[in-house]
Amino acid sequence: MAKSDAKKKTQYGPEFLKGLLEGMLLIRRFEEKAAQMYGLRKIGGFCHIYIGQEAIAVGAAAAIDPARDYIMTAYRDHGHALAASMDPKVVMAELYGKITGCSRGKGGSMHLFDVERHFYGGHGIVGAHIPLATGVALKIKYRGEKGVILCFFGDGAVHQGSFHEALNMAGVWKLPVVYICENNWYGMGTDYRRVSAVHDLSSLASSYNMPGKQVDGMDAIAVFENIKEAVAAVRTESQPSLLELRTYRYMGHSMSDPGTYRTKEEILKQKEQDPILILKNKMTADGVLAEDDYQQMDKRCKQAVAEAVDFAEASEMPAIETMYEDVFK
Amino acid sequence: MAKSDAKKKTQYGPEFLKGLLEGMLLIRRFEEKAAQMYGLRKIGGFCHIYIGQEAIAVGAAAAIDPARDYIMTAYRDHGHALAASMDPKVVMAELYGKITGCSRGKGGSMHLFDVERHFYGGHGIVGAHIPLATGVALKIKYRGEKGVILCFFGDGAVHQGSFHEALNMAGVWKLPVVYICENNWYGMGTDYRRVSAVHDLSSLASSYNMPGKQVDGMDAIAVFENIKEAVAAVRTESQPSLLELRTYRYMGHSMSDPGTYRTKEEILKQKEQDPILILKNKMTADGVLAEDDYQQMDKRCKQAVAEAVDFAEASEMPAIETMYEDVFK
Amino acid sequence: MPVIAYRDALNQAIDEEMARDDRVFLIGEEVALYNGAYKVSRGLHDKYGDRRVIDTPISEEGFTGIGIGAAMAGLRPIVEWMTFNFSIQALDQVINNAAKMRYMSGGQFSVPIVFRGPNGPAEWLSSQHSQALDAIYSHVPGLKVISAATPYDAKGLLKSAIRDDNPVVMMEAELLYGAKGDVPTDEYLIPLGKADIKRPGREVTLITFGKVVHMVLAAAEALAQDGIDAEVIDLRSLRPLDEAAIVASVAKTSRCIVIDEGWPIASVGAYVAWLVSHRCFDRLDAQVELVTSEDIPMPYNHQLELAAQPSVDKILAAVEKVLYL
Amino acid sequence: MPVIAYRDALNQAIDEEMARDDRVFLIGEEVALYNGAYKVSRGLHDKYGDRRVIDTPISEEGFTGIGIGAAMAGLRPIVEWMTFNFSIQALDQVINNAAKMRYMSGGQFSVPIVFRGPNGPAEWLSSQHSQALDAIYSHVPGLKVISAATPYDAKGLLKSAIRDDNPVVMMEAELLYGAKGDVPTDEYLIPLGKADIKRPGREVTLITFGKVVHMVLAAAEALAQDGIDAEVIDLRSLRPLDEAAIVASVAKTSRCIVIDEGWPIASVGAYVAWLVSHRCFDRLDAQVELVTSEDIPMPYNHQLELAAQPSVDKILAAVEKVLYL
Ligand SMILES: Cc1ncc(C[n+]2csc(CCOP(=O)(O)OP(=O)(O)O)c2C)c(N)n1
Ligand SMILES: Cc1ncc(C[n+]2csc(CCOP(=O)(O)OP(=O)(O)O)c2C)c(N)n1
Ligand SMILES: [Mg+2]
Ligand SMILES: [Mg+2]
Repeated sequence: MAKSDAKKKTQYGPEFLKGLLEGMLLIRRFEEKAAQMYGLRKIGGFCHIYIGQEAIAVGAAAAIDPARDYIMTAYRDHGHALAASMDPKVVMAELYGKITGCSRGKGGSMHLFDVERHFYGGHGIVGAHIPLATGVALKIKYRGEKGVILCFFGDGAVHQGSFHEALNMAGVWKLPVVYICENNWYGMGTDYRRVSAVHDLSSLASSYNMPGKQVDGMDAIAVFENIKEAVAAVRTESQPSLLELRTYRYMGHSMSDPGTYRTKEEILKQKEQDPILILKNKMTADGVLAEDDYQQMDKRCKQAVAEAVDFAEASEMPAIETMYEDVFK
Repeated sequence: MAKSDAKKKTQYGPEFLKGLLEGMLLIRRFEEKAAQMYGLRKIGGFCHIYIGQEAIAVGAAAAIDPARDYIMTAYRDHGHALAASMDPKVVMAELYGKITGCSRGKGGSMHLFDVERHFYGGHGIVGAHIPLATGVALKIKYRGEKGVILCFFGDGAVHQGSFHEALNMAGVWKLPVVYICENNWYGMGTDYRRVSAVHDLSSLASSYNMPGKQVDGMDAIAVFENIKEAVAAVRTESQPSLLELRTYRYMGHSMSDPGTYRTKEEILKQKEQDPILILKNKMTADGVLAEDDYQQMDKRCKQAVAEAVDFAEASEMPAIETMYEDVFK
Repeated sequence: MPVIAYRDALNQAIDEEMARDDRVFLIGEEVALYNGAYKVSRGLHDKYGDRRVIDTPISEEGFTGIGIGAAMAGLRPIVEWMTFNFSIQALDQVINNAAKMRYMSGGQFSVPIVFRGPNGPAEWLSSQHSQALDAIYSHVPGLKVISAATPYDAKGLLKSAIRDDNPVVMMEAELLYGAKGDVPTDEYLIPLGKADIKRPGREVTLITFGKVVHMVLAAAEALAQDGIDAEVIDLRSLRPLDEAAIVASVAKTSRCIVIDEGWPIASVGAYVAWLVSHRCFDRLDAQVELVTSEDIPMPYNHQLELAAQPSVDKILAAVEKVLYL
Repeated sequence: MPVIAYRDALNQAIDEEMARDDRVFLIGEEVALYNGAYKVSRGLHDKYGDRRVIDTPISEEGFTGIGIGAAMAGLRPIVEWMTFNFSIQALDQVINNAAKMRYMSGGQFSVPIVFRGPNGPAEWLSSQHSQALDAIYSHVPGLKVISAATPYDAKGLLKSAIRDDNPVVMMEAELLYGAKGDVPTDEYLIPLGKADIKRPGREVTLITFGKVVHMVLAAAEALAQDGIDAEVIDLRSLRPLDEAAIVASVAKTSRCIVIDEGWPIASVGAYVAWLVSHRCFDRLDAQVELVTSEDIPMPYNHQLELAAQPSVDKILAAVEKVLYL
């Protein structure tokens, strides 16, 4: 695995780094609140919490240009939606199923969308959005645009035929897409090594004539740099690629998963590599972050999340007749 | 590509080599006749002729033990059926749609089957039989048997998700299967290099932790040896593998394809590598085949095919009520 | 008689059949170490081990096809789909291979396999995770399709399905897994292809299947309060259909409502409603009403989600129509 | 008026819409260099080049999903499936993505895409290659489904489908591609959702769609010889259905037969037959008859293959029943 050198002082300005840190913190606080509200039955169904993986969505979003680039992911999508700068209010309202939610209460946790912000969902069928993202890439190329789409999926998704079919076509047609496998070690209760014939998932790229690389997904800067590089290869050489971001999810697969398939020790050990702590410590060591800055930041995030909850609580339920809307244009 | 050394005198006895040669000739003569009968509208629908690829079915069948091993292939299946020693009569009768056909006139050209001879079809959906063959491999392992299944498919099939899903599971579970990609250069009208991100299809094996190898599919002995080796790896180490057999089909994709996507020159050039000629010349050079032997052999094959046609012609059509049979056991 | 949960009834069926026949095995996502996404396979991996309870990658098309191939070769797989929503990825294997293999091989191969898992809406799951796909499977000849409403039915039908020599698709329901009911300790089988009269009655026939049987029974109770005696027929088997039971009931009641939790067009319910209209043309005193889910994808919001599905009220409204109330 | 083949009518529709709108493109197996497995796209690659006429690998699920993603992003793809038999591999993309994207995004995304190709039996093709899958697609809300019987309809419907902002599934037929008919040179569109009376009549309504329209018209001719005046309704659009046209016809004739070349259970035909039974309950003088393919996989032998499908004789027999002859 390509480990970024944590010792080296970073070349990035404090504002940039603070942006990454606050982006991660916002997701962390949002997810904690979402989990809490799920417990209170304000939110229902499947709710997949992103805690532990924040560096990926945030580092990735920082590496693209939202005006011309796109993001698409699976059902564990709150983090990506927030990183794509969706308003926590409309996201929380969607989890509540309110009419003010981004998807008018029709999509819920797994189906966040924001067409304006180029956030293309929020998809529930494992692997099935990989062709969709590849189709967005086709559109970019078809139109002669300069954009790229980041397509996120889990370690479980690479065994879906759709992954292979899509990557082959992206390889043949040189489509502007970066495939980002968030390997959080488990697909539901399954250690990925039990279901994958190879354990280096980035190596699957070789079948599609694209570069593949493993990246430390706990280090927001490493994520940012590697995705930046992959995006540059798209923009300059039309070269798609596959990145495997090594990460870990702290909570169960979804809110209904007790997660007994892994030990407390394993989880505790993993938490030592917390993406927020890693960046915070680095910034502190580099002298660009005071504890007070961090506390302020955290306060802002908590505040934003509290406001999101208030907004969701105060919002109306969709009227029953709205169920007949949005079927056809 | 691993080219077998055509100069080297073979270690195999004349009877064995004659068996290979006659096996190929039988297929050649059968297919010529099938094409002719298709022209006379005795046979209908899609009819995929195997001419040019005979070394593969015959070399492969010689490398396994029909009592414990299995064969499964796609719709271009006449050659494999005959190589699995199905009676040309019941095969031809099936092409005619007669009740005496192996599938009682219900399957036709694409759906030959012989459960007794472990010939498991004859399948029409590209790639979709690859999981089936993998399931037969699971059964072999489940039962603690010593067998193996040879799973044949075309260069077009490797871009189907089912190929990847199945190979991954075979890799994880170490199933007794040898995947044999008959790369005859085209999937219908498409040069395989136009639709594949990589041009060495055997390299796809690396994603599934199995050995992959390119083999000269025009050389029956090379086919035999390489499949023998792959089968041995299954029997001794439970190691599945992927072989890419480089070959060429002489006729159109099916009887209705004029084949205008390739030049006459290309076809003529390829025919210089005729699998029957290659083996015949080698045997002649090695002094194990006289021209007269060959003529006798050819006569026998033509005779067998003529008898097959007579049998098919003389057989009854299935009674209309039989259409309600064979739905359920 | 022991009262057990639906999921445990399924578990018993699988366990007993695995004990009886070494060819029977279970394959699917999370069925082994995790004991099943909905705990239907609890304890089976402990008891039978890796060989017979097999965790797969998320490769529906692949492992479904592997099951079919193993069945062609003589095993008797039970393929668990985590939910039927994901089975669409494997549908080609079911339609083109499982359902047709016997036919196109002229009877040489049979495919003794069971495909099963939860089907239909649960709660708060939105469009991709809330689909009742009975219609799609029931459309296809070469398959048998069953749907159990109670723990008793679940066990008896699943055991028969496992012993059947043909591909059987069993539609369960997440919201039924916790439902409790009597299940005898002695072995029993419920034949495929037979409907069950869940409530006898004289005045109107309510035909349904699966999870909504309970809603229909509740509607029948409400009708009984109003002095209307409804017969509730649980089809149990959607393919083959028990036409005789359907016709016999409507011949008696002359009025019929079909309740199907799927979408209306090209549905099982619509077929049954036509069948009744056709076969009982001279007996019917009113048009056959059809109560289904709304013809829309499923919304996430729970109130909308409930409004999109059949309800006791919708059933009662349909009864009013056929009784000209 | 020029008389052209059905395949050329489709070709004209695609060509004209591609010329009109740069967002329209064609993608599928063999559509470009080979000019289409059934030559529907003849000449289009020459005219529009690699960018807009795209050959794919044999990856139905993949390229169908790519089309849907491109449509989400504002293009207007036409996805050609070499035949509908292979579309089952892509069905998850159609049902879970194309049909639901607009809904589950609360209206943010639309999916202006056409899925098309030959559907239903041709000749001598056996079970895996001879399936009429209208029922499966018509079951799904969020899709529009159309079926054209003539070159005129094919062109007018396909042009409307390409301009529609929603996913449209167009079922064609291999055996129709060579059929000839009048197609005006001036531009015209046929609205989706409207049925067409292919033959007006007073005594019995024959409702059908797609390839078998011609068989039904032949049956109507035979009936006319016997002095029976049949109305033939071609649905053209299976979703949404033109209920008004159906009801108006049966209100007039009081007798109805539905002919569907698919399997019977959970079919479009059965739904229409129920709909008529329901909405015209007081008008019907006889049960609604349903003529479909036999409920079996398709055999290869051509005589069996024909016997397994609807026929003029089967239609006439059904007419005899509803006329009590
Ligand atoms: C096709 C399909 N099969 C099964 C599921 C059920 N399911 C939802 S998430 C999941 C695990 C996915 O794991 P991974 O891809 O590693 O993503 P993660 O949840 O770890 O983010 C499964 C099996 C599904 N949604 N879609
Ligand atoms: C899923 C699917 N898509 C498309 C087809 C139509 N089709 C039949 S054969 C074929 C080409 C296959 O080429 P290849 O795998 O190279 O095999 P070959 O014909 O060369 O033996 C195609 C596209 C099909 N049968 N199944
Ligand atoms: Mg994971
Ligand atoms: Mg080929």
